[in-house]
Amino acid sequence: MSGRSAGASGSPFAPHTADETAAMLDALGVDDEADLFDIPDEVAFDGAFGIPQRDERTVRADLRETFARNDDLTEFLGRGHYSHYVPAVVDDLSARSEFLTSYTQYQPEITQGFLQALFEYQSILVELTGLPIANCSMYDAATALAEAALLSDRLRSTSGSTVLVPEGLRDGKRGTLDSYVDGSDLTVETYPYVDNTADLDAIADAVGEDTAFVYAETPTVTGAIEPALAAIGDLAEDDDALFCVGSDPVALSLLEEPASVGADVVVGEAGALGLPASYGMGLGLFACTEEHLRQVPGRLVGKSEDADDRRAFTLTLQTREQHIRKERATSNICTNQAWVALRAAMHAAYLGPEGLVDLAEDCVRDAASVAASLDALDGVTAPLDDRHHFREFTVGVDDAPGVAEGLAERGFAVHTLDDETLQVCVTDLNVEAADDLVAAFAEVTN
Amino acid sequence: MSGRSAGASGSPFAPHTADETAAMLDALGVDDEADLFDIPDEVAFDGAFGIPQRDERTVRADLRETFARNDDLTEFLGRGHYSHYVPAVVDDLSARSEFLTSYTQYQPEITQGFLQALFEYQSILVELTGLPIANCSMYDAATALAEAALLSDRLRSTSGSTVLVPEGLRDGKRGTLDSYVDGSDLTVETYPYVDNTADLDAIADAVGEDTAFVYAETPTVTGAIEPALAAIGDLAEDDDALFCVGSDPVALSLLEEPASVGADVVVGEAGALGLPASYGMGLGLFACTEEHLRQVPGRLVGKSEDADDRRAFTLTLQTREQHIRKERATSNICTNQAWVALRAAMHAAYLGPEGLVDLAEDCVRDAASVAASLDALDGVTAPLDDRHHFREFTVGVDDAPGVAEGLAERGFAVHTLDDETLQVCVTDLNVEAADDLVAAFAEVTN
Amino acid sequence: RNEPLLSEKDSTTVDPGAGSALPDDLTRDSLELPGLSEPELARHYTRLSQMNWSVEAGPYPLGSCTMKYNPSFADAVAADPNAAVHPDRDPETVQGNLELLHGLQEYLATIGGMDAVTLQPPAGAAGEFTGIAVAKAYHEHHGTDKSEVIIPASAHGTNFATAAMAGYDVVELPSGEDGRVDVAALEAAVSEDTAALMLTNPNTVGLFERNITEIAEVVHDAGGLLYYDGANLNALLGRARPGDMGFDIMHYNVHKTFATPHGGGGPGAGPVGVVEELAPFLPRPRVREVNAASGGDADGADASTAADGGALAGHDHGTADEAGGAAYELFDPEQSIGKVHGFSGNWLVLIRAYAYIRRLGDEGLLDASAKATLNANYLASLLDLEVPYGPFHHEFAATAGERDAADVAKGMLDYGVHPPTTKWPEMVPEAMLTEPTEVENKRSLEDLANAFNEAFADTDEELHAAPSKTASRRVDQTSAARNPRLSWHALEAARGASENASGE
Amino acid sequence: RNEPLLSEKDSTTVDPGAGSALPDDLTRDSLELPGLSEPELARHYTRLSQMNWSVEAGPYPLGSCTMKYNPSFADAVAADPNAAVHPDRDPETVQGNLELLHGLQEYLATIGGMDAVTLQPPAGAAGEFTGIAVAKAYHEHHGTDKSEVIIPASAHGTNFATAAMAGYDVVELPSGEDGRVDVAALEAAVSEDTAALMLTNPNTVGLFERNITEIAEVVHDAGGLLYYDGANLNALLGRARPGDMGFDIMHYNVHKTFATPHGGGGPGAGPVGVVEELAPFLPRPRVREVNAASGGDADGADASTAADGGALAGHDHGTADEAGGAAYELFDPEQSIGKVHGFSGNWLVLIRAYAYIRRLGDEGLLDASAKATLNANYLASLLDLEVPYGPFHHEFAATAGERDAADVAKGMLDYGVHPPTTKWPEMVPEAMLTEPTEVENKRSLEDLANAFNEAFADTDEELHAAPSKTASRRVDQTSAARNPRLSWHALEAARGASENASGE
Repeated sequence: MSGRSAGASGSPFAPHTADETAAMLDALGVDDEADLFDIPDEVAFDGAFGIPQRDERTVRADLRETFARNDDLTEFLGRGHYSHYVPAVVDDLSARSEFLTSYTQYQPEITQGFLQALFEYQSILVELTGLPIANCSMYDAATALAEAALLSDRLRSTSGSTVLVPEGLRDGKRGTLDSYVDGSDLTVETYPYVDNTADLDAIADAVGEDTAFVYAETPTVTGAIEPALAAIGDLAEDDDALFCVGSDPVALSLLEEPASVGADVVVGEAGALGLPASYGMGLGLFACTEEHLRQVPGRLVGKSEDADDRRAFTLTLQTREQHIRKERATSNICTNQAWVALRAAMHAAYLGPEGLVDLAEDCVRDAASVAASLDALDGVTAPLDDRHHFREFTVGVDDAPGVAEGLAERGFAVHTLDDETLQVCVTDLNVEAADDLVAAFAEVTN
Repeated sequence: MSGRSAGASGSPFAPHTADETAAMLDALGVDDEADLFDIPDEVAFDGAFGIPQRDERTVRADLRETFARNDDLTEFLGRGHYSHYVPAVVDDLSARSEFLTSYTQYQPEITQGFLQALFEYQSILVELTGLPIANCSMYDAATALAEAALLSDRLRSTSGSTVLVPEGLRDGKRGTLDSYVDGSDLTVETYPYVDNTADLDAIADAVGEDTAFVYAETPTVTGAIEPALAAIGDLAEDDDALFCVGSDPVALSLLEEPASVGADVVVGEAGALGLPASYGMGLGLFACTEEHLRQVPGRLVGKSEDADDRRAFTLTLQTREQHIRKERATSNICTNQAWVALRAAMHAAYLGPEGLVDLAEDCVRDAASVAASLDALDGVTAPLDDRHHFREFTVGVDDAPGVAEGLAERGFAVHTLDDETLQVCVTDLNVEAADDLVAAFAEVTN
Repeated sequence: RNEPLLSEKDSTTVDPGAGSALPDDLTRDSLELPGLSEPELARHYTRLSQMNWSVEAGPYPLGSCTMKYNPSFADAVAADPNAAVHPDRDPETVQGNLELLHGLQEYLATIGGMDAVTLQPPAGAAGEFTGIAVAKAYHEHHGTDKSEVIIPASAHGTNFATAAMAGYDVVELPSGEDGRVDVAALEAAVSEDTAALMLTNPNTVGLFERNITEIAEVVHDAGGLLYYDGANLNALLGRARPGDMGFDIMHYNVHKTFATPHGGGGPGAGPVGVVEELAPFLPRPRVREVNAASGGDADGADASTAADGGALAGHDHGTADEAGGAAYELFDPEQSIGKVHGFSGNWLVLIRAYAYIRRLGDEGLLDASAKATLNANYLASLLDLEVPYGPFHHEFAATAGERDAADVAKGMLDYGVHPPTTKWPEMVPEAMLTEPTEVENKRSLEDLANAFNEAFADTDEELHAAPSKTASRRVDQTSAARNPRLSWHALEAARGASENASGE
Repeated sequence: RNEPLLSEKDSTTVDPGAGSALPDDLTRDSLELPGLSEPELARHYTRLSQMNWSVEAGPYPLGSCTMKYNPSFADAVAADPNAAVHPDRDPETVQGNLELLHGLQEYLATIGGMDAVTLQPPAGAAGEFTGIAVAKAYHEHHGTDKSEVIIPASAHGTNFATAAMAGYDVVELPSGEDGRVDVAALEAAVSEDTAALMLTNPNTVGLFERNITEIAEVVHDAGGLLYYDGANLNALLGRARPGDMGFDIMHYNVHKTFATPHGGGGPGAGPVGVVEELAPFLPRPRVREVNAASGGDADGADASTAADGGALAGHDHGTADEAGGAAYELFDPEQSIGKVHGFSGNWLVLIRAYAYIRRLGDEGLLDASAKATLNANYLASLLDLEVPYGPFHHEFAATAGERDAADVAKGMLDYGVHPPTTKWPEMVPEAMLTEPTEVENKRSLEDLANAFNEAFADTDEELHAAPSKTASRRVDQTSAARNPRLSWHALEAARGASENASGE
């Protein structure tokens, strides 16, 4: 089959007819497009990558086959990548080409729609975090945390250079943080957890004049709700360190807002709203106090007025950004996760505050209930701490890798933390299969 | 989970908050919506259908499970319902809510987009049929044929009352035709096929003064290309009968245009473009000569001008239609298949004339090639006639139901026509599996 | 700015016969059509879409058209590739499809209070035709010769056209003074020639026919059948069922009641429900459970089980499936009228209707009629236009009085809303038939009322000049009809002619 | 007309702690957010979308942003539910994902002439950061202390910001008179402190750095590495490869070169390719075939097979899969710099890039650069504006001369096109950096040229008043920055304050 897009030779997305191409070449006085290229012979390439052209149907069929090669497991996985059911209307609306195929809003007069959507996203995060400033997004929770640490390095108010983070921090976050601070004056140190949340005494010992940044998570990577945030915040404040809280918008719908426990910055994974499971793709939440406005990394949308004095939105405070400030920019970030932020805002507005709180409350109740069911099994302890949990919790068994393998054979994926510890994450997407999971645990641990 | 749409009690698509409802009831001076209903007790219903409310995720999951209950067979099926690969861009563009959730274009000033798209659809069919008038769609090929027959009943030029159709006409078409003519003065008679196309001598015998309408198909229901269309047209013309040709837009891209063989009306299944396999859902093609313009059933879009004398489109000649002419309308049709017509036009424009002709040519060559491969098998004859074929052809075997069952066990669906005849339809969507089909035939017939 | 036609963007002529495997006399010599690259195609249709109103653009209060919001999830369900099968598949291999069709038959039967349902009619008008054909077959089967169908003057045009298509004479029934059927007039109209009375209830001005039981008696006593036009069923969901009112036949408009998208004109679906004694006349085939086959009159049996309620909650899987056999099968009703569609109707639409009913359940269906009626009454209360009759259910016909209703509608366009149906029904002078449906909220109704009132207050001069803020300004209908130009070929020919004329 | 904010449509306050299973001290007291029904939500975002430009609306000739048409089929591929898995899945259970990632690593390696590729960086700037971090790790591993990165003045702002983030001092290299790198100036700038030269080629005014081999020699001789900014790779597809020019490190902007949608700002993906000796420093983990694990330096081996070409046509399935074992596995490069993203980057974007490359193949990739370059040159030839330098490849910087480039851009808005990038690069006064890409055709380029020329011919007064046909008229940037209002809370507070003020 041919047709202009379906089988024309060359790029199916270059709309030139042969006649048009000829007329254009003629107008330029050249015989061939190749004549327009000014590439010295010694670096010229012959175009032979060895990649065959395929029609779109073949590509789709091939990739369907490729993805079908993934095993079909019911996932009880979390540890930083969470997904909840995303209503179909979010897919439909966010797929509108006006959103999906638009660029950054450099011409606000014809991009008011996206600008307003991002302003609304910022506002939703302001409400959830309690902090007055939220940017348009970072890449993910890890890069948001790393940028928050770098922010502390830029502040005159913090004289220190130590970044204090939990020792159990997820590797992806810790690794990214390490990479980002490598070019700064900061060094990363850790504080221990007791009973799966922060060891307050240890933090008190660790925080000092040299501390620039203290980071605490709630829920933690194992799902424990951190009970001592305010105390950690006080410790940070005492030494003029920036206090940064990590969370996500679903948890923040129910939990104490970080501003009220003294957070200067909130980071986290906002893709818990709006994003389906996507192999780790995320949406970096970044919010902070007014004081640090001029040091915020990434884009900000502000309200303004147009020539008719009507409300209009625009990217603002761009002098912080790389395309203006170059090496003195607050970050090198340019492309961010705007479209994911759009989806998160849609999802939040669909749920509304009642829906968000209900969803969050289910994350508490379902985790507790599944943990209790597992704990009732011989040879299984859940949770392994005395905390309240959000979505997930740790599970003690004799042979964790063996149990995980047995569960996989029965169609379930869980985290294996060490030889005796598993982790299970319960959400609206898998809770119906929780009884089956418990039954599988019973079989495997018997 | 709740949220205004997700879990509000009542209709998830009624946006009223409790406060708003209360204020509205108050304004109307009633306590409850039930008070607004003026339904006598003796016919009142208590609302208990016994259908539980489900959240959207559950409905989607349930129906995914339901459809998964269909067996996964590679279909070599045609006989009036054809599908070709529909490019993804057609899905995306036709799913835009401005198209999908709009109504009939009763206010042309705010529906120019759909009107133009339908005007373009009409134009594409005008080119394909060679006839100057094409309507915005009928329901499907069967209802288009039936409406064409009724058209002949309304014409003063045709004095007869006999509708002449092939005896092998597909049951769905014949049955619909019978239903439609039941209220008219028409009676349906048939002419035989020889070698799977029209028996010209028999038509010559059958056509007479009493004939109002002669119908011929190309390709026929068994895929044979009718070689004698012009002769049939002449016979019809000799007795002032309306000559109607049945086809589809892919076939018409390659085959002689019906106008040139004397067709007064062309009907058929235009869903061969733009529609995926959809369990028989269709798009009725209806085109005719200028002479019958005022007798056309269904909607027509015409070009006009707006108050600024700019080009504008509008539904036109509505005095033919039921909402104006009531019992003297040319048909009772109101809702048609506009959105499917939109998709067909998109698909045609995507392919362009080269693409359409290539696709049509493949329908000829692939059918011939698969027939030849089957014919080479012992105990298999294909095709069972001496015609050229389009997409499909008949296959002779000893035990057709047994072979069909054997093929089904091997993952293939074909038509069983009688104890010794199968039918196989080859398109771009199954041609890659044709070798496997032939191999399965070889196994089953061995 | 206008969007160029496809043919103005590209026009390519090919010779299809050249190089074809077919002999020359079977192929055409020339094909001239536009061919666009994907980027061009995307821009063309995106631009066209931007010149089109939709439910997601704002209120669409077309009276009697019931334009409700079409939920996204139903589109997602209909796009399931496993549902995309050929209609000639062996029923044993498409049990999923049959399960859905069977479930929808049951849902519709219980919602309408009917005993048996066909899903084959591809639109409301096709449903009417099917229903009247069933009535006709029923009368013929019983050897009674009927020639007339009675239709109230305020009925939809399709009712009249349908009756005529089915070969009946139409007897038009004038409206009573209260806007309802005048029972005395009906008594005068019925006779042994009466095949059926076609009625919609609530009627076209939103009034419930309070005398429906009496009306049914009059028609039935004369040997006629009572046909329910489902156009206004949204107003009654869960509150009254046509079957309980004495109707023998009804059609359902799935886009009006079950929120399937109207697609700019279609596709729709017009399932037809009937009482038990008419079930044998329904189009072939229908779907039933395999174990129901042995039960004599399976149709009635199915549906009355359904009406019990209990079966509906759990009819997900046929029971025979466990053993690997088929749970559902197709069957031809004994005295079937035959076919009204080449296959099984508009499948992709039926899927959505089923999904919608499952989503809403009893609670949602009942609330839909509640809010549709609340909205209509609230909106009417806000209008400066006079609204005769009332109180209403789901819709009302305001009158533009001295003003031209169509002009007021054009004026409304400039206020960013879609106007109501105009100049119909004729019983209300300069009618503006308005149906907000349940999907508008208080604020949206107030905005809509404002558009009504502002346009109504405009001068005639202003209205004649309206609209001015739309993609096109007032479109000349007369020119379009007087000089029909129905394809780009016609535009080309007209251009050629005018060039020739000016050249001479 | 403005669309109200979500918060103006609804604002609901709840007490999350009430009834919670959590103790009071862990829960918040109040949450005030909008909650919209689905119909309201659909209308809100549909309306917002109507106020937004996109590639499907028309030309988007932002120089150096390369806004190409994003094919629909790639979106369909990315929506495959089987691809929607959690990143912590055992690699053996997500072989499909690994197969795609491995295939994309190979494609990108061969297209760039690189030996090894990481897909982890979630955007171009993140890719730059990754690449410079790799360079830094490489130098540190070899015990050489480097402190500077050299960047041409005309480079993207991200280059400067990236070098600074990585802890390097920036040495800015002024442009030569011919718009290219001045080799003498480069020679003066390099030293033993030079960690890398960051370069894009063709450069920001569309000129190929003809002396690239010499440039590479200068940098390499000083012990520095050559970094390729992939922003302009679309111009070179199939015609020249950064690896062959002497570059050691490069990033790919998948939305610029492989047509992934930009989503109004993101997500993107910024894969990084390196030559063999830098492969051990790439972020962890990467993907390799299982049987490649035993081959010592797997990275180099993978990529050089890929570069042979033959492997690319048939790398669909790993061979070990037949036996039921895993064909692909994750591995950590030996001297890995660590992580640059919490997981594996922007998966949904990577899928699309892979699908696009498979769709186009050699033929399509080569044609993309051909038509992108043809289009830029043709468009430039139609402009009344002066275009310094040239002939160009994929983009050019016209100068607005005496006019303000930003004003001319605003004027263009009224002609229904998106204007080019303005006032950058600084080497061209009042620059209008224009890149039509290959997706525009002759007519579209002529329309675009017309918009340029018409706006350029407008008076300053007219331009200052522009735009007037857009959703908003000229937006006041100064007001936005001087008085930042960054949430609806801020608007509310401002309203409260002004009410208080007027009340006093």
